[in-house]
Amino acid sequence: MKIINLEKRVGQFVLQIDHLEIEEGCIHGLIGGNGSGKTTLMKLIMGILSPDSGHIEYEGLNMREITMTSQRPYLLHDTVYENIVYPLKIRGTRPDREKIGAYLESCGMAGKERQAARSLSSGEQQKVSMIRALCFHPRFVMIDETLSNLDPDSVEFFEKQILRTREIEGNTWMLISHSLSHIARLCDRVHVFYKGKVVQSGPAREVLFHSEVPEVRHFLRGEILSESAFDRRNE
Amino acid sequence: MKIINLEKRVGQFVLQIDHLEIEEGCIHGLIGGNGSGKTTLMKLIMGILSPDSGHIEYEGLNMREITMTSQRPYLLHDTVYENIVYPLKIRGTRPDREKIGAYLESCGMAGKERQAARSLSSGEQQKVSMIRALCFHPRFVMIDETLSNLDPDSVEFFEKQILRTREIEGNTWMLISHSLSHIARLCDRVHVFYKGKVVQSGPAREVLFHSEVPEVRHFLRGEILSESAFDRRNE
Amino acid sequence: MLKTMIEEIFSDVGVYDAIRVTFRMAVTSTFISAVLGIVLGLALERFSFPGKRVVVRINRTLMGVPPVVVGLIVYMLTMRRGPLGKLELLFTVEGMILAQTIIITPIICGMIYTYGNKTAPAVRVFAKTMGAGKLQTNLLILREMKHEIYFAIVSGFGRSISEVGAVMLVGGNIKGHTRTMTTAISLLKSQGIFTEGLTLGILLLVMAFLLQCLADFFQKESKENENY
Amino acid sequence: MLKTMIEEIFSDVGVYDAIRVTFRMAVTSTFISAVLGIVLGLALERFSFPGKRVVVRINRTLMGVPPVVVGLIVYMLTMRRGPLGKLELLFTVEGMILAQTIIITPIICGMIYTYGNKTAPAVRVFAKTMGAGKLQTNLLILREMKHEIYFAIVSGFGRSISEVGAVMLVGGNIKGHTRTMTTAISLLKSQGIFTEGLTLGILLLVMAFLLQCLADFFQKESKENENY
Amino acid sequence: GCGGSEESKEQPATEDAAESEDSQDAQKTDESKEGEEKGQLMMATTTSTADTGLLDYLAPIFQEDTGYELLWDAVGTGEALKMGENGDVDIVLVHAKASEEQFVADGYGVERFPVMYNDFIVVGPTEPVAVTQDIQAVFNQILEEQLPFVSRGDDSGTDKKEKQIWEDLGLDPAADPNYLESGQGMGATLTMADEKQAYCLTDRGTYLKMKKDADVSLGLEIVCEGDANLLNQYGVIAVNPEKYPEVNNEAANAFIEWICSDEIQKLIGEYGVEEYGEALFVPNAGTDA
Ligand SMILES: Nc1ncnc2c1ncn2[C@@H]1O[C@H](COP(=O)(O)OP(=O)(O)OP(=O)(O)O)[C@@H](O)[C@H]1O
Ligand SMILES: Nc1ncnc2c1ncn2[C@@H]1O[C@H](COP(=O)(O)OP(=O)(O)OP(=O)(O)O)[C@@H](O)[C@H]1O
Ligand SMILES: [Mg+2]
Ligand SMILES: [Mg+2]
Repeated sequence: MKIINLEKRVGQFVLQIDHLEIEEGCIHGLIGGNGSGKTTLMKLIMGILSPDSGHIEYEGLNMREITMTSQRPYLLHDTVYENIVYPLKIRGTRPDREKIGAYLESCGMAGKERQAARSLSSGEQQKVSMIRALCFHPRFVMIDETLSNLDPDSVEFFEKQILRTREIEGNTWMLISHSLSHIARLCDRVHVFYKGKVVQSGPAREVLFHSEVPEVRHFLRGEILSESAFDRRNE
Repeated sequence: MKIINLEKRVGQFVLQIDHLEIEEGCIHGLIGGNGSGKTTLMKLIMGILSPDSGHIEYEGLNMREITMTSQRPYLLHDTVYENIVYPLKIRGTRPDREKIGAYLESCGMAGKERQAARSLSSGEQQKVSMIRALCFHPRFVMIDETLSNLDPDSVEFFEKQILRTREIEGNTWMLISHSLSHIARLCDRVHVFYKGKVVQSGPAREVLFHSEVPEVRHFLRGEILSESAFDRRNE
Repeated sequence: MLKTMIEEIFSDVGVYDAIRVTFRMAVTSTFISAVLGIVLGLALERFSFPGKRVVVRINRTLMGVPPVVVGLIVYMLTMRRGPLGKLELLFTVEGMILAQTIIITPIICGMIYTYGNKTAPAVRVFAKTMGAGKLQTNLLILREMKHEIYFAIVSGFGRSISEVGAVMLVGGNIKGHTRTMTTAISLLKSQGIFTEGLTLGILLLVMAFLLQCLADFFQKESKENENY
Repeated sequence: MLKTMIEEIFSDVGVYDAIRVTFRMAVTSTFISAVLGIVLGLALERFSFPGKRVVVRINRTLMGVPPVVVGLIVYMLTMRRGPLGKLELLFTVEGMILAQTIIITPIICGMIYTYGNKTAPAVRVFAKTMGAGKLQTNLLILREMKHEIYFAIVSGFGRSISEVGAVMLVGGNIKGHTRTMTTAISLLKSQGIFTEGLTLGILLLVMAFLLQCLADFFQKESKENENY
Repeated sequence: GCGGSEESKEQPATEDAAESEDSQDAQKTDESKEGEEKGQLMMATTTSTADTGLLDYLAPIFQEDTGYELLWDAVGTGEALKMGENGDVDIVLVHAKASEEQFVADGYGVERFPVMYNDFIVVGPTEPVAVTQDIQAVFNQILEEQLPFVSRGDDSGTDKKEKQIWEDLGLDPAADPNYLESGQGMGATLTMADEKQAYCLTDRGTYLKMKKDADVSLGLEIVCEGDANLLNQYGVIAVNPEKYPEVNNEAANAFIEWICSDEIQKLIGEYGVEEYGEALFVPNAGTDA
């Protein structure tokens, strides 16, 4: 996917991206300050917003194969199970009840299939939204902070799932997170946002550990990441 | 504040706390898996839920002096400024326009006073909700994950603010966070939740680094905290 | 049994027929208005266009259109010399349904628009992320607004069974044919037979209540327990 | 100028007085119903008690109470020999306002209850975290529901100006005193003066529209731009 | 009504042949079914004919006799004539002679036939107006003493009559501040007059019916009756088929012929005697009233 000369104004804010390449089959991390435009870019890709100028080249990707989980996931006024199977239902696919049960169990929500989704705790709601996105095998998945606020076991489970599906299906992932350790554990490429612009975009190692861009350096200073731990991650 | 024999059932879930002491003037951290009952406890303290049995001893604390920021903060259909001054207005206090401006600037939201609060990015919304809680000087503040999903600069700013007000006003704080580094940086005492029960409750160092409780050890295994960094925090 | 009892009490106004006509008219016109109102209301919420605010205001003004006026308009349309004269709708239940539909559609449309403003945008965004098509998106919006839609329909139905001005004019209050319970009440009233009119009114309300209990049974308005 | 023009067109039904009476009645009864309806609707939303579902259903049934029936009830209460006969409300605008209030209150109450179900619980939780008192909490709920409340009031007002059944019976359509625009239209209709009735109806709608434009001016229904 | 009567003879015959063994009851049902198939007669009439129950009483007899089903819309005289003018009804039965003649003159109606009359009376409290036959005395007193008076003010037959009387007497009712216009039908106007303890000009039929049937018994008494000025003539007019070919002219003619027949005229003269102690209408078909 290529983003070319994209410009979008919302209120006072302007998102402006001259050129951004989103390689297929990679896990991309978007980082940057609050209000720097990360979610706005995802919405543009998702077609929720339309750009003022410029365009996005989907390169054969069908809009139905793209999905996005939101920072505040929208849950249907229905049970957990109905929420998870919704994207399958509208595709006429038969849901695999057992697999969904297994997913729920793996992230500590065993037996909650029939609970009203909106009565779940907020972390549990995020998990439902993640499982919903995993179940229908989209080719391009955008995760907007849905992995934060989860307990460590669940984070581990979903990270494994993301890596596994990418392996098997070769699909593309795009994550927003303010936890740099998430980003460091998962991403192949990282794109750093600053006030509506992408100030750096490149391989994770380069951006996270060897950046020369002052905004990026300032942003990363908060959390001390260990490059040696990063090296070990693919073992 | 003391919590005595508290029991609350919501749906299938039961929160049961035999005895929990919340020392005044301390920063308390609540950690535990998703759906383990952290938010439910806060709601009980806030009086949003009422216990099925047992009670909470507020020890002279007026309900108007307690506040809580939510995981999904409720923002009025109004500007950022109106949102922040609401608790002041209902107390008949004159808001300090400059101070609010300074707060906003410190967390990267300079000049957004008049923007519609609900049009902010989700991180910015959390900041508004934090500033709103800081501005009216409550004696007991509960922060339910509102510090996650903020950029590093803002996290630093709010952490400093929390420590500073505690110093000056001697008020009590209670934080929920899934980021153990937050907890380690701020909290004096930590309470660990597991399936509706508090499995350990004690000084931060003891719980985070020397716990013997299997559930706590399992929970903490995900993130490797450095005790030496913890030692340095009060310097 | 009940039938004969009712007939005995209100023998001279043709009550049994009136009940039949009332519910036939109310159910049909509510159904048509619900379909039109929901489609128009959602479309109005969905699309932005110049003059939209004026359209919304006109919609809201039409919610208060006097039934007599609608009655007059429909009369003038459906009379033999009128443009729709060929359809022979005057003094028929179909004509009454037409008038009622004109009255109720703006009500349902206005309510759906107002509710939709709060609910639909988020659902639409969600549907997009799920890859739902246009039809599926709209079905999902209906599903997520089901309580509000049910309420709008109940309101429309209430308006429909209670109306008298338009129905009287277009239907003609013809005994056994176009007499409804409300026009029967009007007739009883004009004859000074107040208590019988009142009894008939209460009968109407009781039946509306029972119908609603029935509808509620399928609707299962479970108190949502959201975790804020 | 306009006044004399209008009077000339509709000289024989006393149009100018009818306009005055219509708006006096509609504004007053809508105001009273709004206050009652909002208080009752929010209270119904707030408190749980056994039989609440039935109360909600009764409320919804009463939204469809035929005006003629309300007219009959108020008539029988306020007539000379009725229990409220001493108040001399029959054939007065005050009596009409009473009848209208009975009709409109359930409508506003039902709408506020339905909207409130979606909005109020979250606001109430928030108000608690802010340390707001009971009154402040309720004011905040009103503020957060202002678009919906406005819509409910517009609906009630629309119902109020368009009503004819109850007003005719209780007010008596007395020229210059209790004749409203709708009862005047009815009268014109019964005289076979259809086009004039229609013109008066359109005049009524135009005035309702203008009134709404005025209200909208203060209401500033800015399209919320939420960031989902 | 030639075509119509041919049909009515033909069809029962076929039915009889097919189901000759049917009982008396069944035949009766069949016949009434026949009537429905034969067609409907749509009438616009005034509220008084409906409110007195006369049409409820006559309609089944009409159907039995001619096979047509009689449907009616009871509205104000003005509205009834308007419906005739628009060709939406087949026949009108009203009481406003001048308007009726105009209706015929304008070509909307074929011919006006007088059917029956009842009389107008003035009702009200017997204090201070004394019971009399002199309408002039009553109206004079009302105006002089500014007594409450409820007029229909709806341009109906009754209303026109009342206005006419005031005018004939050279009086202007507007001078009485207690003179009200109710803008409603006779029944509602009577109730209002009762409520307000006011005087009121009404037709006798509605008054008798209200006095007997209304829940709130009328406290109004007759204060003036029998003045030659107070006759209330009903006329029936078929809507002109030349103007509106769609109207059911056969049925209309059948109705006129039927209602003017001696037999039915007699029935009209008897209607109400049993219930109210006096007839509500006096038949006078064939006269030039
Ligand atoms: N109304 C309800 N009906 C049924 N179950 C409920 C309801 N409200 C809460 N629960 C359950 O109560 C449990 C505790 O919820 P709570 O919000 O306290 O969790 P939490 O510890 O704050 O979790 P998180 O870290 O995800 O925010 C959850 O399992 C949730 O599913
Ligand atoms: N409808 C709107 N009106 C005005 N400003 C808007 C609107 N929508 C978004 N914005 C602004 O656009 C900017 C970018 O928002 P966006 O949601 O993309 O941020 P983000 O990078 O996802 O931040 P976060 O980390 O807080 O989620 C924000 O400053 C926000 O205030
Ligand atoms: Mg975002
Ligand atoms: Mg929680």
